[in-house]
Formats: sequence, C-alpha cells, structure tokens
Amino acid sequence: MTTETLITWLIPLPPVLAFFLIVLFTNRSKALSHTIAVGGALLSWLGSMYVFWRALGVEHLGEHPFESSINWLPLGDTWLKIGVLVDPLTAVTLFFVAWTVLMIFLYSVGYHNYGQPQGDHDHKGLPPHGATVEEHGHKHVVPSVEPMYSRFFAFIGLFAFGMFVLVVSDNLLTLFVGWEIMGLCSYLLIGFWYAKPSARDAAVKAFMTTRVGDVFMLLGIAYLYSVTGTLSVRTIFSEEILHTLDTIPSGFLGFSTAGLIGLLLFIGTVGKSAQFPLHVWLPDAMEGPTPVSAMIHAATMVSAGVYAVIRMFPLISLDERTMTIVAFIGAFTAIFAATIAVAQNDIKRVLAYSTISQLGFMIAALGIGAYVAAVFHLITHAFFKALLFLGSGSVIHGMEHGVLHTGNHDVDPQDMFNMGGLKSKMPITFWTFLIGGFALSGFPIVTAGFWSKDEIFADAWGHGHTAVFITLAVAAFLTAFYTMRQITLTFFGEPRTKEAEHAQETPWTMTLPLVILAIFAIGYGWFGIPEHFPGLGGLVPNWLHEFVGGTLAEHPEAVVFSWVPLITSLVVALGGLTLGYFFYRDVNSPVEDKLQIGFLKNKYYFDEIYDTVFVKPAYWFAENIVYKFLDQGVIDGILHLFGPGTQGIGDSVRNYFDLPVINRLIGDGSADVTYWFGGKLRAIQTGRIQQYLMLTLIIFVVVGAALYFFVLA
Amino acid sequence: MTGAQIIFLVVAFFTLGSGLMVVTTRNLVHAALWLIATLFGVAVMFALLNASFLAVVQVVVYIGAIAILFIFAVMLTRKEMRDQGPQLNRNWWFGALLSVVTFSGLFALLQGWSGISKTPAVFPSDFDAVTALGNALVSPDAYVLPFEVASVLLVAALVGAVYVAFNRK
Amino acid sequence: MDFISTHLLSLILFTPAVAALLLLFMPKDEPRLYRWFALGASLVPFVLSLIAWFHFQSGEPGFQFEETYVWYQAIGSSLHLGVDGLSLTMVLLTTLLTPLAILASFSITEKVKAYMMLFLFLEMGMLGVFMSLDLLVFFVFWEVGLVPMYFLINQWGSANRNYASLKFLIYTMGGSLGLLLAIQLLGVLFGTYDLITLYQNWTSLKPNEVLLGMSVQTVKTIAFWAFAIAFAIKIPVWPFHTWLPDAHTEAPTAGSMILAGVLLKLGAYGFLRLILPLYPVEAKVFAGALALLATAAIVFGALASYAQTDFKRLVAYSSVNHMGFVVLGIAAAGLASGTEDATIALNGAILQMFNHGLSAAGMFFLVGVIYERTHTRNLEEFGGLFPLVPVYGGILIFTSMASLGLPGLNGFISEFLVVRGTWPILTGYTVISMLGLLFTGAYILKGIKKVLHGPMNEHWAAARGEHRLTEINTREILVMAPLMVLILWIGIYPAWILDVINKAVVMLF
Amino acid sequence: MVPLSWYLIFSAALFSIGLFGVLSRRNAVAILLGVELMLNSVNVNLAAFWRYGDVADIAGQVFAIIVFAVAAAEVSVGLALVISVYRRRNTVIADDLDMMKF
Repeated sequence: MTTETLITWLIPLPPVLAFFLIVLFTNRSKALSHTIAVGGALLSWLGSMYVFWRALGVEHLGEHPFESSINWLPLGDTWLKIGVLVDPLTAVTLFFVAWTVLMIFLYSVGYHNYGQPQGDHDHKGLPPHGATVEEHGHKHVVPSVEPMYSRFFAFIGLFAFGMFVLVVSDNLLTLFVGWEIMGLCSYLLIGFWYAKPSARDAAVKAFMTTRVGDVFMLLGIAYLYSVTGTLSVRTIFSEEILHTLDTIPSGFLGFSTAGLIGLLLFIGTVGKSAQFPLHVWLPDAMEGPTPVSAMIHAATMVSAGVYAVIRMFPLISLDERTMTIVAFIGAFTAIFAATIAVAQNDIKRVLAYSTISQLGFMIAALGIGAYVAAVFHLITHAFFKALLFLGSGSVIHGMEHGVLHTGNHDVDPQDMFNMGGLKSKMPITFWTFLIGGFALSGFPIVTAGFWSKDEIFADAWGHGHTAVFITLAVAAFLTAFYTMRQITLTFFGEPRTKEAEHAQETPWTMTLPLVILAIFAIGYGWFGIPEHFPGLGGLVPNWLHEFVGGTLAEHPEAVVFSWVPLITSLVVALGGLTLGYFFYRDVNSPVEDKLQIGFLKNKYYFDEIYDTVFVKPAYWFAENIVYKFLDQGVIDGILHLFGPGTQGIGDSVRNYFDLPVINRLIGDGSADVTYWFGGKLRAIQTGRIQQYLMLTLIIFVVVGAALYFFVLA
Repeated sequence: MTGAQIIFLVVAFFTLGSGLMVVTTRNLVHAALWLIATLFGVAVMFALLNASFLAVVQVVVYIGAIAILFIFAVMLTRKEMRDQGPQLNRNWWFGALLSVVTFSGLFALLQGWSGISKTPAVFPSDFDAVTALGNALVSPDAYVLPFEVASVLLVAALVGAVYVAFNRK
Repeated sequence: MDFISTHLLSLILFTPAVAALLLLFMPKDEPRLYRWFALGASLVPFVLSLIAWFHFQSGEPGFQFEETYVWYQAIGSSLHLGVDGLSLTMVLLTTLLTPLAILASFSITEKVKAYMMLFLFLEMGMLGVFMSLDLLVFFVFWEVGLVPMYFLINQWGSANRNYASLKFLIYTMGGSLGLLLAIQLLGVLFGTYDLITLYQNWTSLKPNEVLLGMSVQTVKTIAFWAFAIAFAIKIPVWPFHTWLPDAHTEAPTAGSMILAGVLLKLGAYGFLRLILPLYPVEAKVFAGALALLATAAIVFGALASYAQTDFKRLVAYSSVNHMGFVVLGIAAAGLASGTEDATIALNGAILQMFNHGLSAAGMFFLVGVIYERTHTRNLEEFGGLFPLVPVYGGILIFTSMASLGLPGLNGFISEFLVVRGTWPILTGYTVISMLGLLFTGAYILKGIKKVLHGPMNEHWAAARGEHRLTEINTREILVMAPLMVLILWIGIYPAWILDVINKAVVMLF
Repeated sequence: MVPLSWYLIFSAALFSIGLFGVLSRRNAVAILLGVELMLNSVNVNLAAFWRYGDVADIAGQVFAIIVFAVAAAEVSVGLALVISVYRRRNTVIADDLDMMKF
C-alpha cells in the first residue's frame, strides 16, 4: 500500500469520526462540535488535495491508477473485495467535493448563528426565532443560535463521509454504501427541522423517491455481480468482460446484458439526481437548512447520481438503446425543470429546479457520449451551484435579520417578491451571487459555466444529436432567463418591503466561502477551453480533456470546432439574461408577473398526480386489501373458522354421543342399575347377624351343591 | 358289637342329647350346665381316641374355665334371661332346616368317601403321644411358631376383653 | 477446564434450566435477587458460547463439540449434541439475546420469579433445537420452547393476550403435528433418529423402492410438506403469518424480543438443517412455490406493516417482511443447490437470520421502552417526541435504519447477498420482492415520522407522574448498546461472522 | 373297633346341633354356647383323623390344641362384648342389636 492509497483510505474517515465524537461525546458543546466537524472536513480536504496533487503528477493515470483493495465478504470460494481507486475521474471529483464540503462546513457555522444568544422561544426541531437582547438600555431582537447546532454538524459530517466513500470506492458496492448513507443523511437533514410537518413530509418524500431508484440500482448491482462475478470497476471494464456483457442478451425487451444493467443503474441515478420522473423530491428538499440544500444539490448527493453514471459510462455506453433513453431523460428533464423554474417565487426553489435542469444537461451529455463534457459540467456546476445556494442562504439570512428587526414574522424571507434592492445592503453576497448566476447562465468567456455548457453543445452538434442540441439550447435560454429574473427580483430595484430595507450583510464565515467558491466558478472553466476555440484556444492547454479523458480506455477524441454551437450558446445566454433583466426590472409583485401560470407554478401538478396515482392507492391497498382484507379477513377468517369448526365438532360429539351414549346410557345407566338393585337388596340388610349367617349358609349350600353336581360329578 | 363300640354309642347319645338340651333349654343356666355335660362327653370321646392329653385339656380348659365363664356371663346378664318371650327367634324353623340339611349333606359326603371304613392305626412300639405332642409344640422344626402365635392371640384376647368389658363409669 | 471443554454444549444447554430450578428454591418476595440471578445465569451460556465460538474450527467439515448420551435406547434416540457454523451462529444469537431480554425485563414487577424461570426454560428450549443432532430430541426441544412463551404472553402480555397466546400456541402446535409424524416416519424406517445417519440413509433411498405401501417419491413428498409447513408456520411464511402480529404485539417486551430474535429463526433453521439436506429433490421441485410464498411475505408483509397504526404491530409485520428474504434465499438454494449463486443466497439468508435477530429485538425493545412510559402504542397519539427523548430518538433512528437495510449497517449485507444470490436463479421473484424492499422504507419512515417527527404532541410534554415521558435510562441503553455495536460491526466488517457461515454453507450444501 | 365313620357322624351331628343353636337362639350368650358346640365337634374330628391316620404325625392334636386357644380367646372376647353391650343397651337379644344395617 503506497502513501497515496493509504491517504485515500483515510480521506472519508475524519468526517465520520467527527460524527461519532459529536453524537457520543461533545453534543453539549457547540464550539467543540463545530471545531471537530470543520476540523474533520479540513483533514479530508488536506487528504484530497494531497491525493489530487499526486495524481496530477502521474502519467497515464487512467492506466495506472492508485488502487488498493482488501477482502471483505467471503462468498463461496472467493472473496468480494472492496477498496479504493484514484483515477482521473476520482481525482477531479475529489477536488471539487473536498472544496465544496469544506466551504459548506465553514458556512454552516455562520448560518446557524454561532455566537448568538439562545432564542427566547426556540424549540428543538424548529428554525430559531430570534432572541431579545438588551443593549444600551433598549431591547432589540437579534438572530438566535440553532437549538440543535451540534446535531447539524454531526449530520453533515456523516454526509461528507458518504460522499467521500462514494468517490474513492473502486467498486459498486461501497459506492452504493456511500450512496445510501447520503440518502439517510439527506433524510435527516431535510427533516432537520422535524417539527415542521412540511419538513417532515419532505424528508420522507426524498427518502422514498430516491429509494425507488435505489432499489433498481441494487438489482443492477446484483445483476452485474452475478454475471461478472466482480464488482470492482476496473475489472468490469476489462475488455473481455465488457465484451461478454455486450454480447449476452438479457432476455428483456431485446436489451443486451450491459444495456439492462446500465438501465437499472441509471434508474438509481434518476432517483438520486432527481431526473424526470423521480424529480419531485428535490424542490421539497428545500425545507432543510440552506447549507443542506447546497450539500445535497451541489456538492454531493445529486452529483453522486451523475458521478455514478459517469463511472459506469463504459458499461452503459455499450447499448445504444440505453444511451438513447439516458439522453432522452436528460434532455427532457433539462427543459422540463427549466420551465417550472421560471414560475417559482421562492429563491431556493428556483435554484432547486435549475439544479434538476442542469443535471439533465449532464445526463443528456452522457447520453450522447460526451463523457468529458459531462464531467466538466459536473465540476463547474458543483462550484457555481454551491455558490448560488450558499448565496441564497446568505440572502435569506440577511432577510431574516430584517424580519427580526421589524418583528413581522408573516413576511416570508425566502419569497423573492419580498426582496429587492439588496445589492447595496449585501454587496459581497450580491457580487458572488451574480458570478454564480452568470456561470449558471453560461455568460460567455469569463464564467466556467460557459465553457462546460459550450462543450456539451459542441458535442451534441458535433455528433449529430440535433434533437438533443435544440432541446438543450432552449433549456439553456430558459436558464439564463430565470437566473436573471432571480437576480433582478432579489438585488436590483428598490426594497419592496421594510424587511428588505433592514437586511444586513452576513458574517465572514458565510461570505468567505462565497468568495472562494466564486473564484472557482470563474477560474475552473479555464482548464477546459477547447483547443480550437477561436482566439482563446491553446492559450491555456485543455488540461481537463486530456486528464479526464484518460480515465477511459479509448481516449475520447476532442470534437471538431464548429460555429453553430458557439453562436447558439452565446445567443441563448446573453439573450436570456437580457430578456430576464428587462422583463422583471419593473415587476414588483406576483400579480404583475406574466409567467405566474398555474400549470407551471404547480410543477405540472406532478406531486398531486403521484399522490393520487401512487401514494394514496398504495396506502389504500396496504391497509384495505393486504391488511384488512387478506390478513384480517381471509387468512384470519379461515383461522377463525377453525375455532367454531372444532367447537362444532366437539359440540356434536358431546351432544350426540358423549351425553346420550356415554353419560346417559353407560355412565348413568350403570349407576341406575346399581341403585335399583341396591334399593331392592337393602331389604336383606337387616343388621341381624343370624339372618346373615343363614344367608351365607344357604348360598354356601347352593353353591356347594351346584359345584358338586355340575363340576365334580 | 364290641365293648368299645357300646361305650362309644352310649357316650355319643349322651353327648348329643345334652348338646340338644344346650340349644333348646329355656333357662340359660341350665343350658350352661348341659354344655358342661356335653363337653364332658367330648372328653370321653378324646379318651376313646387315645388322645389322653386332649381329654385332660378338655376337662381342665373347657369345663374348668370356659364353661364357668359362661355361667358367670349368664349370671351377670340374667335379668333378661328370665322367661321373657321365646328363647328361639322367629326363623328357628329355618335354622333347624338348615341344620338338618347341613347334617344330611355331610352324611351324604361321608357316604361317598372311600376312607370312611378305615381302622385305627397301630401305635409304634416306643411311641408316646404326649411326648410327641410336647416335642412338636416346642420344636422349631414343627409347630413352635403357630403355638407362639396362639399365645399372642390369647394375650390379645385377654387385653381386648378387659378393655371391652371395662366399666368406664 | 477439561470438563468444560468436553461438555461445552451440554453446559450451555442446561445451565439455564438448572438456574431456573435453583430460582425455584429462592426465598419469597425478593424480585431484585431473582432478576440479578437470572441475568447472571443467562450470562454463563453466553460466555460459554463465546468460548465455543473462539474454539470453533470453521474450516473443519462435520459437527464439532459433539456429545452423545443415552436417552431412549429402545427406539434408537439419543441426546446427541453438536454444532457447525450454521447452528453455532444461532446459538450465539440466542445466548446473546437472552441476557439482554432478561435485562430488558427488569421492569417487570409481577410474579418475577415465575417470569425469570420461564425465560430460562425458554432459552434452554431454543438452544436445544439448535444443538440437537437427533430428530426426536430436536422435536422435544422444539415443543419445549412453546410452553414458556405461551405463558409469557398469557400472563404478562397486554390487553388481547388470551387470544394471541392461544393463537400462537395452537397454530404452532398444529404445525408440529405434521413434523412429529414425519419424524416418526423417518424413525420407523431407519430405526434411528440420529441426524447424521439419516442424512446418508434417507437421501440414498432409491426412488423405485416401496415404503409403507407407497412409492418412495410419495413418502418423501408427504414428509417434505409436513416438515415444510411446520417450519413455514414458525418463520412465518405468508400466508401462515397471522399469528405473528398478534403474538408479538401482545407479548411483553422481552418476549417479543425473543420471539422475533430467536423463535422465528427456529423455522428457518429447520429449513436449513433438515429440509435442504434431507429433501434436495423435493426442495428443488417445490422451490418455486416456496419462492412465491416468500415473495408474498416480503411484499405483503411490508404493505401490511405500512398500513398499521399500532407501533408494535408495525414492527411485528416487519418481521414477516424480513424473514421473507431468508425464505427467498432458501428457496433459491433449494432450486440451484451447489452453485455459487446458491451459496451466496444461503450466506445471505443465514446472515439475515442473525441480523434480523439483532435489529428486530432492538426494535421491539424500543417500542417497549416508549410503551412503558406512555402506555399506548398508537402511532397517532405520539408525534414530535424527539425533543423530549433525544437519546431514545437517536437510538430508534439507528435501529430503524438497520431494519430498513441501510448500507453500512448489518441488514444491508444480508439483503444484498440474498438478492445477489437469488437474482440469477429466481429473477422474477427477486424483482417483485424489490417492491417489498421499497415499502420497507415506507413503513420504517412512517414509524419514525409518527413517533419522533412532526409538531410535538403537547400531551406528553405536559404529562406528569406515571405517564411522564422520561428519557431512556441507563439500563435500557445497556440493553441496546451490544445490539447497536453488533449492528454496526457486522455492517462495516461482516467477514468475522460471514466467514464461519460461508464455510459451513460450502461444506453443507 | 369303632369305625371312623361313627366318629365323623357324631361330629357332624354335634356340629349341626351347634349350628342350630347359633342360628336360632335369641340370646347372645346362647349363641356363643352354640359356637362352643361347633368348635368341639371340630376337635373331635381332628382327633379322629389323627387316630385313624398316621399317628406319628401329631399335627391333628396340635391343631386341636390351637383350636382350644382360639376358643378360649373367642369366648373371653365374646362374653366381654356381651357384657359391654348389656351395660349400654340393657339387652342381650341378638335381634335387638340390629344397628348395623342400611
């Protein structure tokens, strides 16, 4: 085991140790808890950076990755091995995961109001409501610290552990372990304020919806394992195994084995990355505290879904039909979610739908075979989406400050129509948010989002996937449009409420992560500028393509430069932004917003449809058919027939045999006969001894005579 | 008819006659006295049978002890005895009939038995019946155990009689 | 030391019974003494079985620590004890859970002496089933386990205990009838009840021979079903499962722990020890039917659990769901015995037995903890209790997740192995059973949601006195701690136990 | 010599007479008298069989001795009972002592 692999093994451990330490020992001390958690994240970050740095120095890392494995499960004569693997894909993922995780940990300290007094009426399981402090003789309300502060850090520690496990695993099983641990943590974190019924339901919904996908994924893993006898990624991607998988038909709708396994695994991703039709949980997941949203949507869970597909790309790409499905789902989700995002007023929900939409971009990119583009977009998206979520959290935090100041708790600090003019109140937040938003929209040249998105367009165009290209272009236009709508409504113009007037910039623990992420949201794009890009191509080598492309056995060819996707990308980004600004510059209330269409606002009524079609019937079926009808009705009914049945048999035996025959005839009968004889014979019981003697003699004589004549004679 | 036979017949008829008187006499004292006569007759019978020891014991134990005991008992309960009502119960005729039947039955049985006409055995030369009897009664090889049991029985009877007849008032 | 090593199994087996008899002669009205004594007495077999575990040579074929005593010579039955990897795992589970259950029943205040005695006898019955290598002795212990359980439910249970205990007893007894007959059949045919001999003689019968006026085929089929139904009732396999929710719900907390933790395993153990080795042909023929029932148990068990409003009943139905995976694994192994897939499926099934023992016992105990305080099990009456009982809440979530099969905890390993093993053999059933896995999540989350999450039910916050909702106490945490440690340990590094199971499975089947 | 049959017939007659006494007399003492007659007849029988059988075997006489002992015991207890009953019930009539019935 080399130093690199040893450190890779150790990367996931600090956060989980932090989790156990906080849960078991330090949960009463807030300072100790967050120190341990942030310290854990920092250690993992250090480890990740070291491994990343070492990985950069290795030539042909794709062929000679850092790897190490141990025996884990004895099965028959063989062992199922688990281990770690650092190939280029892992390295770059580790890089962005470590950074975002660390930033989010740090940000959480400020977001949960560390250092503020305890709330007046704060209740565990509910967001803090603020505390009254007396200063200079007059009372005023300040934000209060989160009552379950330590618990939050424990949970995100576990979450980070899950993500690191997933990234460094060399096999699908531990990947799935990390995957599910994150599922649990997202459940716990979305339901962090569990006393809110909406948060509680959202948590269950998130867990259950993703579990639909997980169950299929588990099947896929089992299938893959039974066909290949291994779960180790590198072994599966060896040529002969891939060939076997490709040639054996699965017997299901004409898919090859590889196709069906790929499809099953992909369904897992659909759940985890909130792709259509399992996208419904993600917007509801906004019930969690904002850093959670950032964790889930940017750094970890949803990325994990895409990461899994990227990991399994060599397998999935074997079957054309699976690829088509993947591309279709991705592209459809991209545009579908974008249309919904246009009509949302909650600052976090807009971002949630934009996440779904961007994940759709990546999935679509994979579906058309644009491996590097998908990875590129995954990384840049992680940075700028984390930035946006943290930024929105900062905005909300500032708004809450205003709410506490005015004391009007009816004002929703997340509703964008309650904001406005925050540009001057919260300058750092504004600028970083602007960067994040532009990156999301694909603002040309300077932002990372532009380069990654452009590469997807180029690939789609270059490989002739016109339908996907057009769909994604429209989605990108909508993205730019709603992003600008969000920025305009939030930061520009005049404050629309008193609360917005009293909004305040947030503490350094929150703004520092924003700044750092903003740097990445711009700078990371420069590592992936296509070589043939006019003007800029070649200034900075296209390191990303070289490096990440090395993961695959067949190094993907860089797509030939074409003006069509570039111009499209420029037009949709700039057009969307401009339109968004002018459209919403003067809109001050939802009534004036022309796009508040019920159909969009209610997300195409998917929640309601699922509720009516799946959830309610399932419960009805479970309760009425399975439990009440089958178990209590039929089965117990049959069982209960045994009672009366045996009773009936017993009764008839008793009534028609025991009582009349045994009791009456034989039992009572013999007694009656004896009684009757006794009654008759008692007359000879005179008590007179001589009579007894006579009787004795008579009998003696009679018996004697009888014996004499009949026996002796 | 030999002399022994004549003696036997005389004694037999005397004995039976007095026996009949025992069971028929109204006066119980008389009955007890007739019993003595009967017992005496039986003693003679023993003598006739060369059972000299038995004859002596008959006289000593039966006549000397038992018969006297009867006379005492009769005296102690004599208030009842004197002429009150019949001395025989209502079923006396049936008792008589049974007695006759018993006698006839026994007679008939004896008639059919082959050893009925046996003659008395001849005594061995140096045989002394009394010595033999004495030896038999105390010899562990013979009858010492029944003999001892009989003695225990007598003691028990003695204690029992005292207990039963004791006047607790 | 020499005595201990040569009589290890009989010491493990009879220590509880001896302790129970000693308990009988203890002075009156000393509940503390009874409790501590029973706890101490149940720890002895645990320590001894740990010794057995560490001295066990997992690579050796056949049975180990064998002991034979004359028992009933006239009919060829003897007290033959022995363990292999399969039964040793179950023995360990039993001896581990019993002290915990006794510790959990320290809150019992009525008739403590009788309660503890019954518990110790119960332990002996269960251990006897796992250890005996003689069919008649096996049956005797099988029935011995029923009686204490009947009384535990009937005397210390909750409201509907009469119905539940009677249903439990009669149902299981009904199943045992066929078992007894089939055992008799084997005994009469071969003049011995010794399992090792029977393994050879019974399977080597030629199909065209005639036994008792019927063909061997018919006899074997009848005997197979007699065995299978008896064990299916015990596991329980759908549709023989309805005694379970009643019995589990009405039993006292520790009773439910043992019922779910060990008693259900007896049925599955019967399948593994008797049916698969004795009836390989029939198991193959009827594996489809068994798999169908197992799938029904998984899916319907999960759905029925989802429909419950009674917390304990919810957990009880989860047992049906989880044990379904055990049966599914067994069915797959029956269909394709000898293949690597079958080995994996059996590994999963046996590990699932152990794991379910841990998590179900924990779940029932946790339900008991909250029931003792609130005197209700109705999910609608709870709500938002997390702030009142944070430690309890944490433990409940942890144990629930183990039950749900969260990767990283023990349930996942076994479920994955079962799914992996059955997939190539019984693909269709595996796919359908995934529906059950999905609803496992639904009901577990429903339980957590209704108890811990949501707006706090102010009733409990304000309750005082007997109904006051207090935090889980040290004794109760002590009960949970070993379970939680094992759950996590197996989840992270299952090889220590799976290695023993795997070697046993490879040699047995 | 006297034939054995004579002794036996004598003994049978004496026995029957005693039996009549036992069956027919009302007085309890008289019944006991009858019993004595019967016992004596038996003794005669025993002695006769000894004399006419194997004289060396003394069993007949031994048996007679034991009968004596039994007779003595019987009489003593019997008369004691009669006296006891007489004290309590003031009667010795056997028919009046009929409490031992249903």
